[in-house]
Order: sequence, then C-alpha cells, then structure tokens
Amino acid sequence: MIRRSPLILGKKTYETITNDIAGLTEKLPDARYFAGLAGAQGLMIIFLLAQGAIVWWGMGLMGVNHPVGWGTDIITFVFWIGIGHAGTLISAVLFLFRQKWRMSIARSAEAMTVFAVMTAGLFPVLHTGRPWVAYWLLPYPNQRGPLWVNFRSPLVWDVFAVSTYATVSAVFWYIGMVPDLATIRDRAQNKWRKRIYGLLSLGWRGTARNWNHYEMVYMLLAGLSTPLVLSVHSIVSFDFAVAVLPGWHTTIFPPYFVAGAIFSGFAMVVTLMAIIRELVPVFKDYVTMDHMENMNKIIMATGLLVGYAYGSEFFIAWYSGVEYEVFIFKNRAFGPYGWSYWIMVTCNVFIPQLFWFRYFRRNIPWMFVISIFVNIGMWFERFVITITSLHRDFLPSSWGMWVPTIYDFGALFGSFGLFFTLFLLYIRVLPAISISEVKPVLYVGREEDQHGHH
Amino acid sequence: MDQTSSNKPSGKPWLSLEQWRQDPEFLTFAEKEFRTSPLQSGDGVGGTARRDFLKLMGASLALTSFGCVRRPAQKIIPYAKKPQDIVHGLPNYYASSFVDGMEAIGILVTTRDGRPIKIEGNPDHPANMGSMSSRAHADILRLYDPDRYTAPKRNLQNKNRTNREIINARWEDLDKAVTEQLGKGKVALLTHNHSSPTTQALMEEFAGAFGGKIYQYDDVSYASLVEAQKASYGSATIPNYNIDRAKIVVAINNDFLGTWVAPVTFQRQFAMGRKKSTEGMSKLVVFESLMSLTGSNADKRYRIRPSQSLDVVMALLHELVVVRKSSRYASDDGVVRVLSGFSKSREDLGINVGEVAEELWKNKGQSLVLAGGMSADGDFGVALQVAANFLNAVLENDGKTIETGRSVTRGAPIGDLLNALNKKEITTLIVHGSNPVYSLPENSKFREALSNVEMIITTGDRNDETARLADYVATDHHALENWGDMQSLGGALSIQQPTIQPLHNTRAFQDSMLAWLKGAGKGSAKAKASETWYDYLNASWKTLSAGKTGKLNFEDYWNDVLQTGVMQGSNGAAGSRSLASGTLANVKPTAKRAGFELAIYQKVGIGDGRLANVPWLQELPDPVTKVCWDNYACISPKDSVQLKIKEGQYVQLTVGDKKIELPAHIQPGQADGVVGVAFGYGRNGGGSVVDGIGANAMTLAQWVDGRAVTAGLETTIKPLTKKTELAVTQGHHVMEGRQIVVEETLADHMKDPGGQVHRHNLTTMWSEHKYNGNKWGMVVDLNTCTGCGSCVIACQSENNIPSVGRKNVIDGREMQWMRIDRYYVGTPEDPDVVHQPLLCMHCDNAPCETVCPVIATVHSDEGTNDMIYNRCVGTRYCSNNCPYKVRRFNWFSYTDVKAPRQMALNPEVTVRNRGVMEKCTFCIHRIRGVKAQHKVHDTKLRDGDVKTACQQSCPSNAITFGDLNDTKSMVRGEFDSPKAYALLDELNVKPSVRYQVKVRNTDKLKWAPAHEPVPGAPHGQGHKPPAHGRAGEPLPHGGPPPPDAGPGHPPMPPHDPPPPPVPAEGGH
Amino acid sequence: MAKKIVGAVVVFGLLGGLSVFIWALTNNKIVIGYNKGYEPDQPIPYSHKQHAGQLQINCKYCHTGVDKSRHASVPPLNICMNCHLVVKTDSPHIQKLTEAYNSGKSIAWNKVNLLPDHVKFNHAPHIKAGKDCTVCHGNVAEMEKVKQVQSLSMGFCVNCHREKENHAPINCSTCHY
Amino acid sequence: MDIIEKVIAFARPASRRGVAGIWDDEHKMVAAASKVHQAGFTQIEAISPFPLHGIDDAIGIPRSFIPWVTFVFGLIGFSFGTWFTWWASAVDWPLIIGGKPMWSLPAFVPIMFECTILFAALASVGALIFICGLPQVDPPVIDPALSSHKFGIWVPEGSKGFNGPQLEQIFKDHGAVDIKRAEF
Repeated sequence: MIRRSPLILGKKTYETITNDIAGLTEKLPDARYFAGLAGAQGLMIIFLLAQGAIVWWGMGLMGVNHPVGWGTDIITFVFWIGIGHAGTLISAVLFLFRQKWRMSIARSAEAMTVFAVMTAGLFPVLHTGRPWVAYWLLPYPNQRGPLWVNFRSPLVWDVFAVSTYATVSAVFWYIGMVPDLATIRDRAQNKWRKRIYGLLSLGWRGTARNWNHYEMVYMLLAGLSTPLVLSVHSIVSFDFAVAVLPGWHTTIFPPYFVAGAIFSGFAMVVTLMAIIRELVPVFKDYVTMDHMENMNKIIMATGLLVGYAYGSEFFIAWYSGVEYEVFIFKNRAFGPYGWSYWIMVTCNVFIPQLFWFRYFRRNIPWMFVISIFVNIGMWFERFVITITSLHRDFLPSSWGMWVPTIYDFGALFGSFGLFFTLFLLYIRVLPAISISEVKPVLYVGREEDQHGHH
Repeated sequence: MDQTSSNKPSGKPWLSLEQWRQDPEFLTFAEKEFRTSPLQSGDGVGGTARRDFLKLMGASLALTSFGCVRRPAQKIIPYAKKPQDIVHGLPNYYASSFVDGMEAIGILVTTRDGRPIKIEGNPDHPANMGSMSSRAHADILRLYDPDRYTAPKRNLQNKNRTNREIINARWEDLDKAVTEQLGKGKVALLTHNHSSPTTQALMEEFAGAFGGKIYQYDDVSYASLVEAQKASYGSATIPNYNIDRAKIVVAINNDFLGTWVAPVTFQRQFAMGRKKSTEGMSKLVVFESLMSLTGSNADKRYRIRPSQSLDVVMALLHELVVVRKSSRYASDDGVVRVLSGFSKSREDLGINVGEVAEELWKNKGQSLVLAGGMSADGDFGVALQVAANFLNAVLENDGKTIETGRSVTRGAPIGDLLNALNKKEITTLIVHGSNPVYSLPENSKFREALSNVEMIITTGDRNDETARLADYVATDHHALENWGDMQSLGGALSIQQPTIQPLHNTRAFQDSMLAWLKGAGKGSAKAKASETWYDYLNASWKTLSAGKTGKLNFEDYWNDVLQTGVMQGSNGAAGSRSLASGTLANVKPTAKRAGFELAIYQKVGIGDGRLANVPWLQELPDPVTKVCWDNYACISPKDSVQLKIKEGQYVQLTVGDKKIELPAHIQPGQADGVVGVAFGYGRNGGGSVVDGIGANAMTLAQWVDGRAVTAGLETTIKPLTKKTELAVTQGHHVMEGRQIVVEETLADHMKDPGGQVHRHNLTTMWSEHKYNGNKWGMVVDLNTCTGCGSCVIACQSENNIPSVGRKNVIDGREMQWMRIDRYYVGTPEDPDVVHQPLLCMHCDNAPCETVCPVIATVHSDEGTNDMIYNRCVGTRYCSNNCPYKVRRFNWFSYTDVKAPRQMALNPEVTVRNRGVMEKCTFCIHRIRGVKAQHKVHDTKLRDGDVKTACQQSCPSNAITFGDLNDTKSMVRGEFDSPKAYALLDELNVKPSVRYQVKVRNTDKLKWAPAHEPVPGAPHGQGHKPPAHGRAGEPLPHGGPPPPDAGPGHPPMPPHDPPPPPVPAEGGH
Repeated sequence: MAKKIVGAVVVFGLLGGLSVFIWALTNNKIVIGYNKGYEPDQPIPYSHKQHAGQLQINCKYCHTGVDKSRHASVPPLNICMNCHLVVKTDSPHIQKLTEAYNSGKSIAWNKVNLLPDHVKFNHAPHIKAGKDCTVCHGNVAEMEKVKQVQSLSMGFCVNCHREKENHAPINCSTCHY
Repeated sequence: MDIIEKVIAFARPASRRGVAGIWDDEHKMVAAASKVHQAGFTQIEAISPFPLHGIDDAIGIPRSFIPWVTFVFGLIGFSFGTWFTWWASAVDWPLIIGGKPMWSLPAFVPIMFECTILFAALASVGALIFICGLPQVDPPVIDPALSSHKFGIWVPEGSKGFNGPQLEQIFKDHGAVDIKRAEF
C-alpha cells in the first residue's frame, strides 16, 4: 500500500483543531483581512450603482442590442453558476467516492457555491427589462385566471434548477455546519454569542442517535446533490442548446457545460484557497499542498475535457453540413470576435497543460496565476458562446456587433465584489473548515499514527 | 363711475398706466408679448406643458382625496354637445388630398374623437388607388410637430434682415400692416406647386388686385423638364406617363420609383408591369451615376457619370436613327447631322448601347425613356430632356406610354423674380410653400436680393431659413386643418378637407389672401361674397363641377365629393400633342469634366425636406444605403480605395469656392468619379429634429441661367481625419450563399416558376395544431416590391412605434417592426440589388414562443403570434431565438414624446413600456376590430376585409394578406403558388409569411441561384469590423466573382468608365 | 402524544387553509387589490337608482356606444339635457349641469370601472352576445352611487370566457395587443 | 432582555438526571459504551464531537429510516412535477406555444426532475430535524468539551436496568477522565 502523506499538518490534536477553526470566529482578523474586505465592498458598491442605474434607466445602458440580446449579464450568470459547481462537487461527489482529502476544503467550497449561486441568481433577474416583475417566472397562484408559466421555456427550467440548487446546496452547507456551530456555541464566553450560535446550531447535542441520522441525511443529500449539480449546468446549457441559433443548437452542450463548470469551479477554489491561505495562515495546515495539487489535477483533466468539446463542436459543425453552423464556427475563430475565441482556447486548453508538471501543481504563485487564467478563459467561453452566436445568425441583414459599456464592466467586476464580500464575511463568522469532518481524518497519513485503523 | 370702481387698481406692482388701469387690450398684448420670453419661446409647447401640469395636479389632488384607492384616479370628461357622427371608440375617416412636390394623391385621414391619427391612401383616387408614400404617412407628424409656430409672428428686422427678434403678432395688426403695404403695389407672390386649381385662381385674383405677379419656386425644381416639354411640344407641362403600358423602361439618371415627379403613381404603374412575371413582364434598364431606388430595381443597370447622361440618350438615338436607320427620322438630315456629332458617345461611354437600342426598337410604342432628375440636372439638363423627348418620339411612344400632361406652372420662374428683386422692382414679397433661402444655390444671391424688398411675408409654419428673413409670418394651417382642392398630374380633381380644428392660432393662406383683399376693398364678387376660404372653394367647385353632377343638385354632389374625395371623371389625358421639329438642333455635346462630378440627389424618405422634421422619416433607413439620421457623401468603392477613404470618414467637398464637410459612405454600384450628396439636410430652422444634421448640398449647387444646377459639377474631394459612425440599420450586405432572396431569370421563371428555390423535406415529431377558424397569412411578392419603405412608415404610424434617434440606431436599437433588407449580389463595383421586407413571420412553430418563460408570446387560435406586452418581463430570449430577428426591445422608455406628438398615437394599439419586447402583430387590432364589427352587425368576414397597414400602403401591391383557411382567398392562392417560398424553410418553423421569387428580366443573373453553395466562396469573415455597431462592412464582401459573359453574349466592352483622375496631392 | 396531534392538526390545518386560499384566489372568490368596492363621489350626485331603477330608463339610452363601440361612453351633456331642459330645473345640481352645457364645458366625472390601457375590452360584442350589463357592473339600478362590484381582474374576465356556453376565445390577443 | 430569558426558559427542553462519563479518547469511550450496553443499560446516550465509527453497534442504534422518507417524498415530488406541468399546460389553460403539443412531456422533464430532488432533499432534512427533536432551545450541556475534543456516555437515572455504581465502575474501568452526575 502506498503510504499517504498526512492530510493535516502541524501535529494537531482534536482540541487544537477546535481552537484553530472555531478560534477564527472568536478573534478579530488582521489588517490584511480588512483591506481585502474593504476592496471587495468597494467593488460591491460599484455593482450596486451599475445595476441600480440599469434598473432605473433601462437595459439600454448596457451593450446589449439587437441582435445581441444577451450580454454581460447572462455571460456572468453562467460564469458564476459554473463557479458554483465545484463546491457541491467536492462536498457531494467526493464524499460519495469517500475521498478523505475533501474534508478540509468542502466547507469553503460549499460556501463558495452558495455565494456564487447567490451572485449568479441576481443576473437573470437584473438582465430582464422589468426586474420588478421577474417574479412572474414563478408559477404562483394568481388572480389572472390563473395564468401559469411556460414550462417549455428553458428559462423556467432555469428558475427551477437554480432555485432548487440554491436551496439544496444552502441546506447541505448549513446542515454540515450545525455540529460545528454547536462547537462554537459551547466555547462561547459571551451570552449573546452563545445565544446566536445556539440558535444557528439548532441546539445540536451530538448524541450517537443524532449522529446516526445526521450521517444518513448527509449521505442522502450528497446523493441527491450529485445528479442535481449535473442537472443544473445541463439545464443552464439548455438555455442555449434548446434555441435554434447556430452555435447554440447543439447536443454536446450539457456535458460540455458541466465539464466547464467543474473546471472553472475548481479553478475558483484554487484561487480562493491561495488567497485564504495567505489571509488566514492557519488554513495552511488544513488546506495543504496535497489538496492544492489534487485540485490542480482535476483542473487539468477537466481542461482536457473542455478542449475536447471545443474540437468536437468544430467537427460536428463541419460534419453536419449545415451552412449556418459551419459559418458560425468559422466566424467564432476567425470573425470579428476571434480574439475572444483564442483567449478562451489559450486560457482553458493550453495554459492548464502546465499542470502536467509537478512543479506547477505544487507552486502556489503559479497555480494562482493559472487558476486566474482559467477563470478568465471560462468567462470568455460563455462570452464566445453568447456573443459570437448571436451577432451573426441566419440572416446577414440582421448581423451586428456588441460593444460593452461602462455598465457592463461595472456589472461584471462588481459581481466579484459581492461574491468576495460574502465570502470574507463567511470566513469571519462561520466555521470555515468542517471541524467535525476534519477530526475523523486527523491521523490519516501520519507517520507516528497510533490510531492506524483509521 | 362703475367703470372706475371696477378698474380699481390692485395692490400688485404695476409697470404702466395701462396695466394699472387693467386695460383689457393691454392685458392680452402683455400676455402675448411675454410669451416671447425665452422661458416660453415654444409657446405651444409651454401651453401644453402647462395643461399637462394642471392635469397632473388634478390627478394628484384626486389621489389625495381618495387616499384608500391604490390606483391613479382617472376622470371621464364626456362631450358637452357630442357631434352626431362621432362614436367614442370608433374611427371616422375623411377623404382629403396630399401634395408633395409635383405629386398629388388622395388620402383618407383616420380620426379618433376628433383628432387625426393616421393618413392612409384613398382607394378611390386614380393617382394612388389607396397606396401611399412614406412621406405622405409622415405628414401627420408635421401636423403635430412641436416646432410649429402656434401664432402669427412678426420679425423685427434691421436693414440687412439679420435681426432675429421675433414677437407674436395679432392677426388684426398683421392684416393692417400687410394691407397697407400691399397698397403700395409691386407685389410678388412666390408660391410652390400647390396643385390646387382654386388656390391658383385666388392667387391670380389676389395678384391681379394688387398689381402683383406670381412667381413659382419649388424646393426641388422640375424646371428643365418643363422647359424641355415646352421646347419639344410647345406646352409647359409635366407629361402623363403610363409606365404600366411600357414593356421596357429606360431610366437615365432618373429615380422615378423613388423621388422623381410622382413616385407613388409610378411605382403603382411599374408594379402592374412586373406583377405578371410571365411573357410580357416589363424590363427596366437604368443608366445612372448613383445607386438610386430605381437603379436598385433595374434588370440591367449601367453606370455613367452625370455628364454622360446626354451621351446615353444621344448614343441610343444615334444607334437607332443613324446606325440602324430604324426610324422615319433617319431621312431627316437635320437630325442625322446633329446625331452624327455624337457618333463617338458610344465609345466614350464604353457601353454597348446597341443591345438596349435593339430592345427599345423591338418594343416601340411600348417603351418609355425617362431621363433626368436632380442628379442629372446639370448645365445639360434641358438638352437631356429634349433629347429624351426626341428618343420617345423616335420610339413612337407619344400618346401611348407618354401623354400630354397638365401644367404645373403656377407662375413665372424664380429667375425672373431674382431679376426683379435685383432691379428693386418689388416692394412686397409673399412667400408661400417653399423655402428658397435654404434651397437656392448660394451664388444665386437670393438672400442678398431680399434686402431690396420693403416687406416680406411668409406663410411657413416654423422659423425656417426663409421665415427668418421675413417681416411677418402669416402662419398657414397644416393641410389637415384646412380646406382646399387639388388636381393630380393625371387630372383627377380631389378635395382637401379639415380633419381637426386648427391646433394653433394659425390661418389658411387663402383666408389671409381673402382678408387682405377685403382689407384693401378689392377682389372679385366671389371673393367679396366669401366670408371664408371655404365659401370661395365651394363657389369655385360649383363652377368646376358644372355638368358633372349628374342627377344630383350641387349640395348633394358636394357632400358626395366630400365622401369620396374625388371628382368622378376628372382623370385622364389632357389631349394630344406633337413633337416640334428641329428641337434637337440645340442639343450640344456636354463638356468633359475633370475630376469628380457632383450629383445632388433626393432621399426617398426626406424628399424635398419639407417633412424632414418628422423623426419617422429621419429614422427611415434609406432604401439603398440603409443609413438613417445622416447626410453623407456617397463615393464608389474603387474611388474609396484610391482616395483611401473609409466609411464614416469625413471628406471635404469643394465646388469652386464653396465647401462642405460630410462623412463618406462607400456605395456599391455607384459610378466611379461621382460623389453623391443628398438634399434636404444642413438645416437651420427646420425644427429640433432635423437641425444640425449633415450639410446643405445646395451650398455646392450653382445658379446658372436662372436654373439651379445640381449635377455634373466638378468637385474635389479631400479626405479629412475626422471620423464618425453612420447610423446604419443593416451592416452586412451579402447573402453569404444562403437562400434568402431567390432570384430567377424571366426565362427560367416562365419554364418553372420557383424552380430555383431549394425546398426541403421536413418532418416533425409532433402532430400539427389544427386551426379551425381563421388562419392569417401573408405573401410578399419580391418581384413587385421596390423597397421604397412606405410600409415601414405605415407600420410605424399605425402601431405607435417610437423613433429612437441616431445614437440608438448606431447601437442597434431601432424599433421599426418592419424592415426592408437590402442585399447586393455580385461585385461591389457593379452589383444587383434585392429588397426584402421582413416582418414577424408568425411561425406556426414559433421558436420565440417556446422560450418565453412567462407566456408573453403565444399563438392564438387564428395562427397569429401574439405579443402580450403587459406580461413581458423582458428576458429578450425570444429575440435571440428568432431566426429572422424581427423582434424589437424597448431598451429605454420611449413613451415620452414631445407634445403634441402624442396626439398621433393610435388608441387601438398599446403604447409599450420600457423593458418589454414588441414586434409586428399582423395588425391584430384591425383583425379584432373588423371581426367585432362583423359580429355586431351579424355579417360574415370576407376576403380583403382585413388589411394590414403595410399592405394598404404598398404602392406596388406587393403584400397580400388574408385568411389561409379560406380556400378562395387571394392569399391562399399566392401562398400555395409555386413561386412562393418560406424564408429559412429548413428550420421548419412554418412561417405564415411567404415570399414570391424575384424575377429579373435578364438572361443571366449576377450570381448563381442562391442555394447552390459556391465552392470556395469565402464567407465574409476575416475582415476587420468597425469599432462599434453595424456601421461597417460597407462593401459586399466575398461575393463570388461576376459570371463571365456567357457564350451567348456579344462581346462587351468593359463596363467601367476610365477611373477619374485623383485630385492632385496638393488637394490633400 | 397530545402534542403531536396538536402539531399534526396545525400542519394539516395550515396546508388545508393554504389550499382553500389558493382555490378561492384563483377562482375569484376572494379579491386582493383591484379596487373592488371603489365608490367615489361624483361632481353631480347622479343617481342610477333613480334613473335606471325607478324611472326604468334603458342603459343604452344614455350609454349610446355600448352596442356599437369599444366604449359604452359616459353620456354627453346633451343627452342629460333632453330631459333636464324641463325636468327638475330648480335643483342646484341640474343648474350646474345646465350651466356646464350652456358654456360648452363638460363635467369631469370620476371613473369607477377602470381597466388598464393594455386591456382592450370591447363592449359591443359582449352586448351582442347577450351579456347583461349587470354581469360586470352589478345591479346599477339599485345603486345611488356607482360602485365597482367586480374585481375586473384578468381572472374575472377569463373565467367567464372559459365557460363553454359563452363560446368566447381565450387567446391572449383577445384582449391584449 | 427579561422577556428573552423567559422565552428561553419556557422553551428549554425538559432534562433528566443521569450519570455521565467523560473520555478524551474515542476508542476507550466506544469500548465503554459497548460494555455499558452489554451490561443491560438502556437509553444510553453517547456524545461525541464527530460521528464515531462503531458506536451504533456498540449501543444498539438501528439503521436510520430516513432513506424511506427521502424515497417517498422524491416520488411525491416527481408526481407533483408531472401532474402540475400537465395540469397547468394542458388542462387549466391550454395555449399553443411554439407549435408544440399542450402536454410536451420531454420539455417538462427538467421540472419533474427538479421537483423530485427538491422534495426529497427538503423532506430528508425535515425528517432529520423532526427525528432529532431539533431545534432545541438552550439544551443542557454535560461538558462543553464534548463538542470539541472529549467523548461522553450518559445514562439517565431510572431507566430500565439502571445501576449507578455499576455504571461508574464500568466508566472507571474504561479510563474515563471524569465521572459525574449530570442533567441531560
């Protein structure tokens, strides 16, 4: 048997783990954290201003036009939804596969999922011409007859998929946190702190009977989340695949989108972890270089999948013999937006190939840069799909161009502010590593392991 | 005593004794005077705004008094005394007349609750038979133009007429001043072609009474045409053309389908010759410099420079008379001698005119040669017309395709007026209906000459270039507020009747004339007996209609005429005429031009610029360039390469010492060495919409021999570094080998109509829905559609479609529900052009419906694709998924139109909010309205009961609409005809709109049938797009090379005239 | 155990109550919003009870457009004056009416039954189909002051159109265009 | 403030007295629990900061029945999704949309799927909360470290087979670091 390297460094005991992780919520973080938070909130204010202006004056402030009816909002929506996939994947799929290394990154990855989905969820609402009536997409009983929704529309599927996903992943995240919240509650010195965390922990007592049900539910949620996470990005891909538009109307989209989502999600986890390891040094013991390397391997593998999908699209376009398809793919690579295509290919296919080398897989600055490139590439993948397909479709007379405005940039970059604000607040107030899940794997791979049967 | 007590001064501060005494006259005067303060300069606007404010106040008061009510409380204000024929909620239609330049057509004005909301064609009027031009539709917004004068004005001029102080005048004061002035004699009345016999009579009476003279000036002049008619036939008329009888029409720099003389009538006639699309379908051969609407519809098109226009006619004559000796003139030595002087024209042109001559001769008596127009009105303008007259005579067309017409001469030419002005022979000048200060070439020195006049009175409706120099503006009614009559070129007499109470304190010019006559105690008995212009008109018609009333007495007859709008039996040729001999003797060869030649032209939407302040027309894409909101210099692709000029780059055009700067537009198909500039821009006083757009092309025009020369002027082009982006609605101009517009040659078409259409075998996994009641459908005949854009404006007017402005068009946000796609086929240098109107296809398997999350777009059980604005959330997914891209999104709130434009809104159509999608509805409100009326009256719907706005307006009858479930309906037949095909058929969306193939009366198309993929045809990728929007891609990229001349073709000389000399380096 | 029963009753009671609420809402049994019951004061206290009830004047006598047009129309003053030139001329309200009529200025009534602009209701076909005015307007002949008696919500229209015997279309474009 | 205290006091769950043993090694605790169970004690509560391997067998906790709840509610969700899409699209207000049939089953699959997952997931969590008697307000805590790094066994007094001294002896034998009487 291959000897494993330890999952957790620093010769921890159960008590020091509790102190490390619960302690994060108990003392003020250092200046670096607040600097990061201030930056994130600055961006968030930009987001609010940009979106506020758009809601007040109209969608026309953005670059969207006719024929390019979807722009930054939808691209960024798909981007964030994609980001949101890694969390559930790590917590659910790796859980089902009994991957012990998932334990220390699962919580943050799930949090990332929840916040990414929250960020993403704003965009479909805000991209509508009349966001104040966006609730009409929900099939709620009403006095109009009643008038329901069009269940044939991928956007309604989206509403169901994204809201189900948001609900289930939030519940999954929260249920996972309940024992840890109880731990924090029990450590609390302050009355109000005890009450608040007591409330959040639902009064969890940690008896064997409860743990029995708890583990079962956790596994069930993991089992339910796995098809769910696959379905969500498949359904998001249906937004495009169900349309008649050349470049959208393709059957490869669901797996292609899911692979892309995992790809970008893991890249975002690497980005976040690289940052958090710096901002909160204690993470270095829990999120080790081995964790990072594992994720980098997944990034490389999914990068290859994505690259395969890019090639396959071209082949099928040629093989189909449909003139519109052939044109749209040539136009993607060599048309006026060809630069975006090559950014996408470079960032998503070529750059991750560096992870074939152990050096890059285990070097934090390098992987940070590469993961950023992957994120950029994946944003551009959605850009390529959305813009290049729309800007030149069937009738050449209606061809046009899409040019972003300052509001597009505000919405895009501002959304990072929203996301990072939420994430940094989460790091501060909630147990950022799953205490109750890390403890059982404490001795995995330890040389001096007396508890060898673990 | 009472007096004093009632005039007790109030405690308020006072300015003068009059005010202190509250002298009523002073009060009204003060009130009006202060309305000229800058705060209320647009007094009508201010007034309306004030009323709006009061309304708002009322609403908010009402809101507060019903605090528990959660909606804005609304008021119902019924009529105090309701007119009998108005039923609230039902439209009333009034027959009236519309004059636009030389064209006079009959209109029906739709009014709702006493306000006109739309102008439609009068089907009973022989000139247009219900069809309309885009400009005629737009006249409604001229009525509601916020920039209109709302009262008569007085300009306080200094000696040089540069003072711009404008104060409100009162009619009484104005009348007094004018009558006094008129008493001095030396009156000149400058009028446009108003087309009204009775107005003309009144004018003559008026001029006679004051010892004055009538002069005529039209902003777009047909002086050379009329002059040549006089020279050739002895009568100064515009002839009556019967284009429908011609098997071949040759147009030489003549845009008869777009702007020349009477395009609505001509389009209708032309379409009659095209509709057959079998043996005997007419052929259109065009020789032209710019790419006009007519040229874009040509079967065969040759590119010439403006100065070569005469050469074309003479070369044809030379070929027919001298070479072939076909005509009886072959024995006329004088003629032969003149023609021999043009024996080299053919070589100079580099065009095989023999082919055209042969076809013309083959169809003699059934052919028609139309020459000239603004873009060929050079110093050779009259000669060109004379030669064309002679060619028509050689072809024996007189009395057949071309008949004696009616005089449009309303007075002496403006040249005479200029002379008289310069000689200070005129003390009072009255200008009616034209804007000579704007539209006369600068070197005519008209503006300067005006300082020789004591008093100028204009009748314009705004502070335009001419009105600014006037002393008084006796603001005329809009035609929809006024009585009148009209005679079309064909002779039909029609009536013009008011459809609304005058909106402002304006007065009909005719009433002004009557008032001034009476003021001076002059005028005929009729004038004296007429209390108003209406009485005068009525009395005149008593005379005019003598013998035509049939069994009716005059009062009944008059009511009858008011209902139909037209005097029956007044239409028809005005008699016969014969060609004067020796006219050709004066035709001298045109002098050769060095460098670029200027060609000023009219745009189909803007025309003579009278309606240029209507945003609809500014936003109507030019049928050929697809540019709107802009004036630009058109240059040919080859010249653009040579001069290194990019689309949108500014160029400086210089003629003599006159310069203008305009952005360049590279126009495929334009002759090399020619620069085209549209007329009607560069306004200063046209109104808030038009002012500041482009430059005035007439700056470059020259005043030669009492005529404006607008073409063939030597011009230098200097590229500037400044750039702009033209507002284009279509950025890509080739079909990329896709089956979009299917063209067939006439021969192919007769063998197998629709044979070139690639049809698909389509299957579906679903069974189709059954439509049991009506199933609405439409067929658009691409063969008769000329692309004029009348339907676009008709739709805009009918459906409350906003204009969004230049910036939004550049951003790709125009709102027109109907657009006309224009594609170039062939090389950029010499392409064929096809037009394709595109509207919502109302697909049975509509992709837009599937993707709408909230059921805001859905099919009705009558086969229409409905758009429910109030349900729309605005995801724009439907637009993305529409293969035809016919959906329009309200990117901003476009509902706040400047008052009183909102009065033109159609109450039957919801005004759309910001953030909702909209699109063509198949005029569902008309379907609903007609069906409701049938239901109420227990009658059955018949074919043709429902007409869409576009169909109704189309001058060439290209659109058929109706019930596809009615097997006998016209649309069913057209829909199923082999000529018809569904656009993007292979998507199986099953559109309810089908197209019929375009037939070109030629031997070989510029391109192979659309669907056969051309091996190796590049797909237009790779070229660098512009930074923004769709303004780029000016050239048809990647079209296959033009076909080699087939074996059957006679060897042809190269098409291209030698490239023009590039201006010397120093010019750069 | 008792706790559990109480809990179950509460849960099922809530679910049942919600179902009933949804049913009532969607079937127009209860109305939220829509100004049902709106009963504004009018500038002249015209009594339908007196005119349409006691005097039995036909609705169409005043609301002349109802069988021809989209709008039933509030009557122009000349219709009022048909009678009130001679009837009850001493009443101050009638004098107000006469004054307005003579000066050519109308009376600004408060609109009671209001549909939004995007709803294109057409009175004439409904009258032709034999629908009684009271279906939508209630028994106006009993009203001293006119009141909105129906919700006039979309559900109110649609549920009537859905009735088989009405043979009415339920296309969206029946009302919205 | 007072009112909050009152509410908390009111909502606090009833607790029972019992005997608790505390360990700082989970293996010793599991062994002890097994012994306690074998000795005939009932209602044993084993308290740990994380789920322990083998504790279920040691104190005889059966396999959780929540999967059945998940399954049943998944089925309900699926049926609801199927029924609702059918009823709303084909029965309540059939509209022609995109030329597709009123009941376009393939298009409704995503809705049916999502309903299945949502119902199943929420029901599972609901069942967990219900079964564990959560949420509890301010439940008694034997030792705050039991949620951090210590492990405890608690047996209520008066439960069937309860014998205090025996229990304490077993605890002692298995190396409990602390033995105390505690409410839980």
